[in-house]
Amino acid sequence: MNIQEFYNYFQISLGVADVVKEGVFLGFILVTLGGALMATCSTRTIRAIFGLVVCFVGIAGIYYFLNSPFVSLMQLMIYVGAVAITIAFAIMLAEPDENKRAAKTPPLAGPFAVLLGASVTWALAAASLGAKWMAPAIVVNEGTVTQVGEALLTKYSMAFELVSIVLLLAILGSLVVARSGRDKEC
Amino acid sequence: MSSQALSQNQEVFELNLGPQHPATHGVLRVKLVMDGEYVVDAEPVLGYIHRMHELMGENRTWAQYLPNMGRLDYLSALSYNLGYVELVEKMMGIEVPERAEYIRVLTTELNRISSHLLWFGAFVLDLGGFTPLLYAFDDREQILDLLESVTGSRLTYCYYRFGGLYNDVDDDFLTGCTQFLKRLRSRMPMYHDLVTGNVILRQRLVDVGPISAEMCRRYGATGPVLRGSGVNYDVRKNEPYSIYPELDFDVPVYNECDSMARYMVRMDEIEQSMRIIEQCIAQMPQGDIMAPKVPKMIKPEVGDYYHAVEAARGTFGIRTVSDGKNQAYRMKLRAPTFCNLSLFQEASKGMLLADALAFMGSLDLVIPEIDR
Amino acid sequence: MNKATITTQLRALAATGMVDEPETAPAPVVEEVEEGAKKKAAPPAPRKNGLLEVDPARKGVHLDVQLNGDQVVAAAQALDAEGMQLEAITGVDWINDNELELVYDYSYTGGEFFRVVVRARIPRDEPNISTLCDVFPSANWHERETYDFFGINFEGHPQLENLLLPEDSDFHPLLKDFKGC
Amino acid sequence: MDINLVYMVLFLAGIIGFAALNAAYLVWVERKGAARIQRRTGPSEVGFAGLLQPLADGAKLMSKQILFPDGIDKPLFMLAPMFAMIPAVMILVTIPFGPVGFGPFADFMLVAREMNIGLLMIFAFASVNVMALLLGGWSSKNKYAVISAARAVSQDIAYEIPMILIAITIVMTTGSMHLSTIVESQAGGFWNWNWLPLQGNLFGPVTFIIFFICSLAETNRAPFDLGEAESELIAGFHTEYSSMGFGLFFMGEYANIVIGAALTTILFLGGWLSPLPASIPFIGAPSVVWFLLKMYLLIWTVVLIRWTYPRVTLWSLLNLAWKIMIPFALVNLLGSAALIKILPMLGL
Amino acid sequence: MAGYFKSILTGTKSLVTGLKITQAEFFRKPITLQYPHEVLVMTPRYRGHIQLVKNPETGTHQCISCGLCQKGCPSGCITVRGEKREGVKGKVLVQYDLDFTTCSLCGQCIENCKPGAIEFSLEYNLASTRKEDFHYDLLARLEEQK
Amino acid sequence: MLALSTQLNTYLLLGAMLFGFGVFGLVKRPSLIGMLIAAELVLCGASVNFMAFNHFLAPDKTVGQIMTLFIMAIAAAEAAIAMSIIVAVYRNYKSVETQDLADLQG
Repeated sequence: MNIQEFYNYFQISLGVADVVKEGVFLGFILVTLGGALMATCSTRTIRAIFGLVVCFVGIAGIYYFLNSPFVSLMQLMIYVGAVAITIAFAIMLAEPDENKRAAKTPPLAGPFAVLLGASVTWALAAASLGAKWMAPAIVVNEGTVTQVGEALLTKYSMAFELVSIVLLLAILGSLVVARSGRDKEC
Repeated sequence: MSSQALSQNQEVFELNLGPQHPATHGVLRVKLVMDGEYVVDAEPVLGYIHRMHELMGENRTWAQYLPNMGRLDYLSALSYNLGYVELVEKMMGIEVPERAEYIRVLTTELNRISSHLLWFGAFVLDLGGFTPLLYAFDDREQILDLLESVTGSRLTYCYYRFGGLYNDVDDDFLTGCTQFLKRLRSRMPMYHDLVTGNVILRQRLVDVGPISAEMCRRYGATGPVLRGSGVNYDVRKNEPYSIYPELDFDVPVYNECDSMARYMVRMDEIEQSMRIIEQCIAQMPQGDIMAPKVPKMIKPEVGDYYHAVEAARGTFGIRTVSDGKNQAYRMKLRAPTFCNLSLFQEASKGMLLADALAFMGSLDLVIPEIDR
Repeated sequence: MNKATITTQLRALAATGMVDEPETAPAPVVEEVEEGAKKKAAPPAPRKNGLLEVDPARKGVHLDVQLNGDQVVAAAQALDAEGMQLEAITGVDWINDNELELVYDYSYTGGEFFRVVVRARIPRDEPNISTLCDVFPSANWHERETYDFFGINFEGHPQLENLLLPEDSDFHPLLKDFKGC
Repeated sequence: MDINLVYMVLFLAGIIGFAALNAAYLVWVERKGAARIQRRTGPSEVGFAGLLQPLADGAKLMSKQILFPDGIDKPLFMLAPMFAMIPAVMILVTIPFGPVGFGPFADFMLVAREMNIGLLMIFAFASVNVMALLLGGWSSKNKYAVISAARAVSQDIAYEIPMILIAITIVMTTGSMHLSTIVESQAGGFWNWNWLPLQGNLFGPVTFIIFFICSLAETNRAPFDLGEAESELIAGFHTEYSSMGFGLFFMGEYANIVIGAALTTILFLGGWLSPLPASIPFIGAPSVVWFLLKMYLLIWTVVLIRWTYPRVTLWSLLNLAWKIMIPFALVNLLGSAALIKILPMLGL
Repeated sequence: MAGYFKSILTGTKSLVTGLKITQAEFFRKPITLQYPHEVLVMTPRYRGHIQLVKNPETGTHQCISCGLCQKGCPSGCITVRGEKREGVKGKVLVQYDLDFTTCSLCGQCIENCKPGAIEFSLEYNLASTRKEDFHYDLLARLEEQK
Repeated sequence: MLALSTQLNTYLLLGAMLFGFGVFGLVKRPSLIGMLIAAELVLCGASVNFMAFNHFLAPDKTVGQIMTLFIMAIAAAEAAIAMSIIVAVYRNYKSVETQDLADLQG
């Protein structure tokens, strides 16, 4: 019995799979939004970071549903493994005690922020939902990992190189900025 | 500088290392002020197991005070026993038979080896290596078995008496010693291969925790700490007592002043102690083990006396003031690690936490002795 | 380290601080002891300032110097200049004379066997003496310990807190009138 | 996306069971092995040769009270151990353990759900694992835990770089991130495995050693256990954890060891392939037994290393990564890339 | 540059040496004693708590209740009480208590004892959760020995 | 049944909401770090939109993915630089609260 027979043996075509799939999708959306809410609204910075991580994980799931596991995994690796950790490090270095952080927010910032955020959301949603999107007439490729890789090295090689230069400069720049003013050389 | 003043200038936080901490080998507390991983200030806080041994010395007879000596530095108790009985013998003018002297030196050196072995294991444990500790314990157990067969106890020995010994050694013990030396000689290369040569260990010890000879002098550091700083000073050689002048041994001295030098001094001292023991076994005369005339009641002449011996951790000195009674008027115990630890605060400034702990391990602390 | 220099310096120091007539130096210490032994249990009378060269095989030290309380720093500086190290500081409570004695043990670790003990007596009612911390940093802990046990106040000490006893203890166990707690 | 539910669920259960069993019995192996290295007996009372000891320990651990110290961030404190365990399970899902190799199901691949970018998946989830240490250490409100978290994170980030660089070299020579393909490309006896420099991988054995050391560092194992350096930081990021919180961290650690060893096996030691040519009957057949054999051999090396060496300091650890491993990995990457171009030109 | 590679090589060599040693030790026999299953024989000089010596002829102790052991004890853990009885020369021992919790096993009592009435026992596996269990009535223990 | 995962609007709405959360956080957060976190959300919102269009509308399905990858790279660079600035600012002003940094506006 090879693996395909095994698959077929257990194949269930009752639509249960779809329900589960939708459930998982809904779960990812909730995780994303909940994480975003936590990232913006919690008073403790550590929780904000945690919310951000949760949000990133949710988005990674969403990408998976958008049929691009590669980007989904890159999302995990770069956002969770690098960006979130970097921010966490920034907090460790720059905010040793969180206790003193009280309601320093200016009094109008809260309502104003809610208003602004809501209106931006509404505008964007209205714009994108209201528009008539046309499905593509032809599909050139399916966007598999191989195709992405080929595109990166042919069509977008210039952008690719530029991004690598940007990253290099970012590393150098952050080194320079972070080291200046540190008296103890080590 | 107080920690408050510090924290205004620097990003610092306080960390309490101890009194219950795996690296302090006892109840020592170190108040650390840290800047990230760097130690800004490290203030040892003592006294968690202070037992006022000095006051006990003032309300016990000279003989009754003897067991206290095993409770100071429980790892090399016999050195302390030796220092105390020699002090009393000095005061009373008691001549000790030669056989007793040889046995005293033999057992003291055995005890020194066991102390250094335990230090070796515990030090490597401080650095994160667990296995050498148990290998060292294996060898140390042999010493403890040997000493137990003579003294009856395994750790807090009370074996020497004014004018001699509690009891004589037999041939079994001497052959046991010879066998043990043979065994340890075959084990030492293994220790050096496993630990001394290890590149990780060398990285952690070489150039870590430098103490200059001048710093040792200003802080009164003695023992392997001093000898690791290039000062050739050993009470056994420089202020000879007992039969050490008749024995041929070297004093290992290293000029690097770092933790590795202190490590090497102790490892070499094990070799030298083995040489001493061999000579003791070879030269041991027959005869009595107690001086013929030891006064029943010890009542030293009025005056004050000082005697120092080389314990495993440095110079152990006793200063006593006698008022002619059967109890001391004042008994001052000068503990070597007390002084050795006092330089920790200055020497550890600016070190990494891990290095500071390695450095602390290289000082070979025994807390009951510091707290007395 | 030069033994002769140390002896001369300390002798001069002891001589300048003398209030009474100088002790005939070198006073044979054995006599003093014998005298004390005759009286049996009576504690020895307070010594006068001066320098004694004693037998190290019997006493464990080479020089026994008694100074005034305000001269210990000068003595420490002289010994420091000669490369001696401070081994211990302790006190002795001479309650019958109503005095506290400070004992400073010095030794030489450079090779030769040489030990010096410096003593100073201070009144029991105002136990004040200046600190040696500026000369020998090792004095810091020794003085704190002596402060613990005897309540001697070391003037100028950077951190005169209890070292071995609990932080909140207000007793000094090695004073002879200490009755337990 | 055809999700075969039953298959998935069965295998997920299998993987979690495998992880838990491995964690439990690797503890036994570790304790027993350490004991024998140190001339002791080790666990011997519960069951034959102490074989039931892990179960007893687990039962004890579960019956313990969960302590929440004052001032902790409770939700994060509770979530952190799960963050340590979940990525490990997710990675195990994608690791192919090879065909059974014998019996009626000889060709049946033991893998839950292999992705064609499995290698990337492993690294992606491994980087999530770091968050667990960070959150656990930080939410504990314990200075030792915070120092430990900072150490563990900087260490993990530093060692991810050479690890990924070497993995990329392997991907380059193989031309795929599909783990099965990587294994199959090494077929034909042990001289074809990636740990020998016969396949365009410039410093074969060196990269193998570097990768292995990196996997040690990534899993916070001795001598790189700076995160829980017990003589400095007591227990590091899990100082404040008790009961199953601690248990999950513990299981996560051992699951990570399994993953590290499995990954090294796949990338360098030919996975489930026999070291002998497949033409030899029975022994030459690829089988999960070979995989487990290689994996546990590596795990034993990990255990042996832990009980042999002292711990490195943070600085020498980072120096090792930045001054030795990353240069080597980079040179290896460039050299291998050149080789891949040059070898076909020479007609090899 | 040569030093760089040399240090890497020597370092690796030292690490391999270490691994060889531990792996070799792994195959050797354990040296520990499985305590409750196997027990050690104590050396004759082992210092357990003190006990009264049984005179093989009379079957009783030899204590003359002089109290020298009590006086000599540094930690005052011995209580000896003897009383005058008619027809018996000297004092008769009626109580010999040892507070083992404070005993430091120094052996002063045994050295002070002129008739040699006390000795160290060889008992080492003493454990209890109660302090009172270590207040020994040595006379009663001597009875139990019979 | 309602198949959310196959409809473009779900993703667009999600992207818009993430963007909104980001803007909300940018205004509300009093500290630099909070603003950095919010900025990451804004970027994520944009990425989700790219990916959604890529999946549903693009003829060449690599474009959106590559765009998202570039956004990730930029986000990583941004985070690194922002972190170094935060550390530098903190070292000089002992605070990362935007209110305390008014003197930066010099």
